[in-house]
Amino acid sequence: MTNRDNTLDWFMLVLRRDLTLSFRRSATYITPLIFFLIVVTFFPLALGPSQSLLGSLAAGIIWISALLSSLLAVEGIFSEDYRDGTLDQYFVSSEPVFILIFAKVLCHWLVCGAPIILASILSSIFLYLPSGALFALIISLLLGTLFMSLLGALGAALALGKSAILSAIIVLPFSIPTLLMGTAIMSAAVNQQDYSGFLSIMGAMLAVGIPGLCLLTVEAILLNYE
Amino acid sequence: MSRIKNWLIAMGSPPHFYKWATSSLPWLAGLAVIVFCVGLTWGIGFSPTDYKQGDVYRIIYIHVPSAILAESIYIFMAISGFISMVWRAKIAGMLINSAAPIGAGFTLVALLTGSIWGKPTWGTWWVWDARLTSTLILFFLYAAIIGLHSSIENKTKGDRAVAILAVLGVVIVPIIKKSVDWWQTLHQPSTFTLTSSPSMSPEMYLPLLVCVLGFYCLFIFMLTNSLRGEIISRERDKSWVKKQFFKY
Amino acid sequence: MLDSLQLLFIMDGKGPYVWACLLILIIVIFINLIIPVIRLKRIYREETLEE
Amino acid sequence: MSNILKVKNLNCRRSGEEVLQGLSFTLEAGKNLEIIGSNGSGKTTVLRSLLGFVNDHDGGVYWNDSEVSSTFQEGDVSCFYQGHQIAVKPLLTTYENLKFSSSGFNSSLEEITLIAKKIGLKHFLNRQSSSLSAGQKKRIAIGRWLLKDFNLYMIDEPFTALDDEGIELIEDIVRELNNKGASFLITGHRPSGLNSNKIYLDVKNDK
Repeated sequence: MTNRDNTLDWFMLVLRRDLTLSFRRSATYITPLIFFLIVVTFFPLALGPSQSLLGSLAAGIIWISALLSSLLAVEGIFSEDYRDGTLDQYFVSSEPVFILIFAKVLCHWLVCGAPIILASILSSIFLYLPSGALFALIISLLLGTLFMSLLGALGAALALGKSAILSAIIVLPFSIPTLLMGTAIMSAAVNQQDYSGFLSIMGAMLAVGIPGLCLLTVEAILLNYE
Repeated sequence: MSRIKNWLIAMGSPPHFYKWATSSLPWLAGLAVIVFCVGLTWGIGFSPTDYKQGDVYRIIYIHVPSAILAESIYIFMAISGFISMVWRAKIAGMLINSAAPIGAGFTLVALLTGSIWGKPTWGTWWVWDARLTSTLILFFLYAAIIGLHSSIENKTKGDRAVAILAVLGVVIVPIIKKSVDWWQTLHQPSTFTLTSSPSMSPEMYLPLLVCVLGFYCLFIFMLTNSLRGEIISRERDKSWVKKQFFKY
Repeated sequence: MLDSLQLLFIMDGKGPYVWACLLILIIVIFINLIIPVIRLKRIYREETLEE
Repeated sequence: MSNILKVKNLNCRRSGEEVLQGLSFTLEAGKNLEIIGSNGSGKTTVLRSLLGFVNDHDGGVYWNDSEVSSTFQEGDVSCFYQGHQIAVKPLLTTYENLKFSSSGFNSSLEEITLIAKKIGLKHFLNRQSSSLSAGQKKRIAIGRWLLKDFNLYMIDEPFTALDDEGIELIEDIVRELNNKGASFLITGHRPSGLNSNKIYLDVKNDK
């Protein structure tokens, strides 16, 4: 049953299904985006509009806002499918659960992480980020938000059927390494130093994280079925 | 007086409004296009050059009408929200839902054009100036309304939830504006504004007026167009839609 | 005539700013106008496909 | 005839409390079994215990004439499960609800159209399910049974929210699938008109 063609079909099916559902309900991709922009706006309101001050804080502000907003929609990755019986049916069918989880994480990242990256370009103008650091910002957020989606899925699986904020609290402590790496890349880029070392550490984290965290998420989901 | 009242009540019913909208859409479109084009051509092509900013000031003919519309559409939404809360008029609820994306669009135009105008004038794309900041917050309010409505599956319930938010917003918006002004003076006493000269010459002022008028006409056209779609998609199972729209 | 058009287009080097603004305006208006039309088309297609 | 499922002396608990004791039955290929009982008698718990969704039970569960007792595992039998929640998404169309289900991803448009015709939803194929009634949504769920050939269908209360026509539809489909050798394990409040063995459960009132 699980030859390679079928597995790919199965992956594409879940991905297409989740993307269709997300696009039908525009709140799923607008909410994290607007949340991100509002949080970014609050910093100048609180700290004052001074260009030099904001410019030096920009990278940190954007990174924190991106982390928080990518966790916003994380609860919905599994909760709806859990409540309406879709997960029951998927688990009884002999298709691999791992693929299901990975497709769902990827969908969350496409719907939630990718718009945030676009918005971060906009907010780098709002916050007077030195323009030389823009590329580093995009590439670090690209890796960082994907990692956050993986972590978020694990949190959502552990807190399945419980309060939405719980999954965020579970995940936030574990996101510290990502935050540190991201800001390290950014400060190196702002000071025009080489940041490829940090970048490869982040890539390595991701390379371990994709299979590792997905497997843990499978375990966590199946916990709800025992 | 009673004729106006009767007309308004009749317009409150979806089939009647749909009929009216279908027959008057071409007229509305024509009017909007004419006034809009006249205003913009006059403003961008024929009004005199500003002695301080040069030609770049011509963005005013796009920026100011958009900003005015951004705020008036919000007020309009709040009024229809109030109507839908008090009289439970179906159309009023749909009006908010149709006006929100248009308002958000004009707010976006106001923000982007303000930002583009800022680049040659201030030397930077974005300044946390009082007017830009409160427009940005207005944009977030629009986004909140659109997001709330799209996340509620029952559209009638969604209308009511959004009406509450719109009414709350119209109370909050002046407070936001005042507090942003206060925040601005707190941080930097000398503010610079885009509209440099306080007294504009009539050659510059008149096309601006026409532009504002044209934008309003355009809004009415866009609103009717979008409300028509909204009505059909909400009432697609009613018999009058089957007869008038699907023709069977 | 052509010269004056060119002058209008360039606007002392500030032309791109003005025309970019106009372009944004037109795009936003166009999107807002086309979405209801697409929606109606979709509904129409759905209903007539049901034969 | 081979046994698809044999259950010997099954005891199930729900949050630590025993809901039923000593359940035994055998289910042959192509035959049906109904578990009938009132609310709280443990019908759902039996199904979920057999599938391993709830692991608070003991007793013998033998799949496909196997000698070893185990809960449902991949590869034992091809099984379709439909719980109380029927997994029909309001934002997806009828077509998408069928296509994107666990059994439908290999089905073509023609096959799905044929199924939609069979369940009486052909006119709603491209319509989002939010505008369908509860009974029509249930019909979509029934349509999923036909997407792939399964050996065993475990259906929790298939007859609720259906009109007489819908009940007839289920009976027709069950008969058709029985002829192909598939078995049904069904729960319900009262016996249905299906040709099946029936087991009656009682609510335990030990208080």
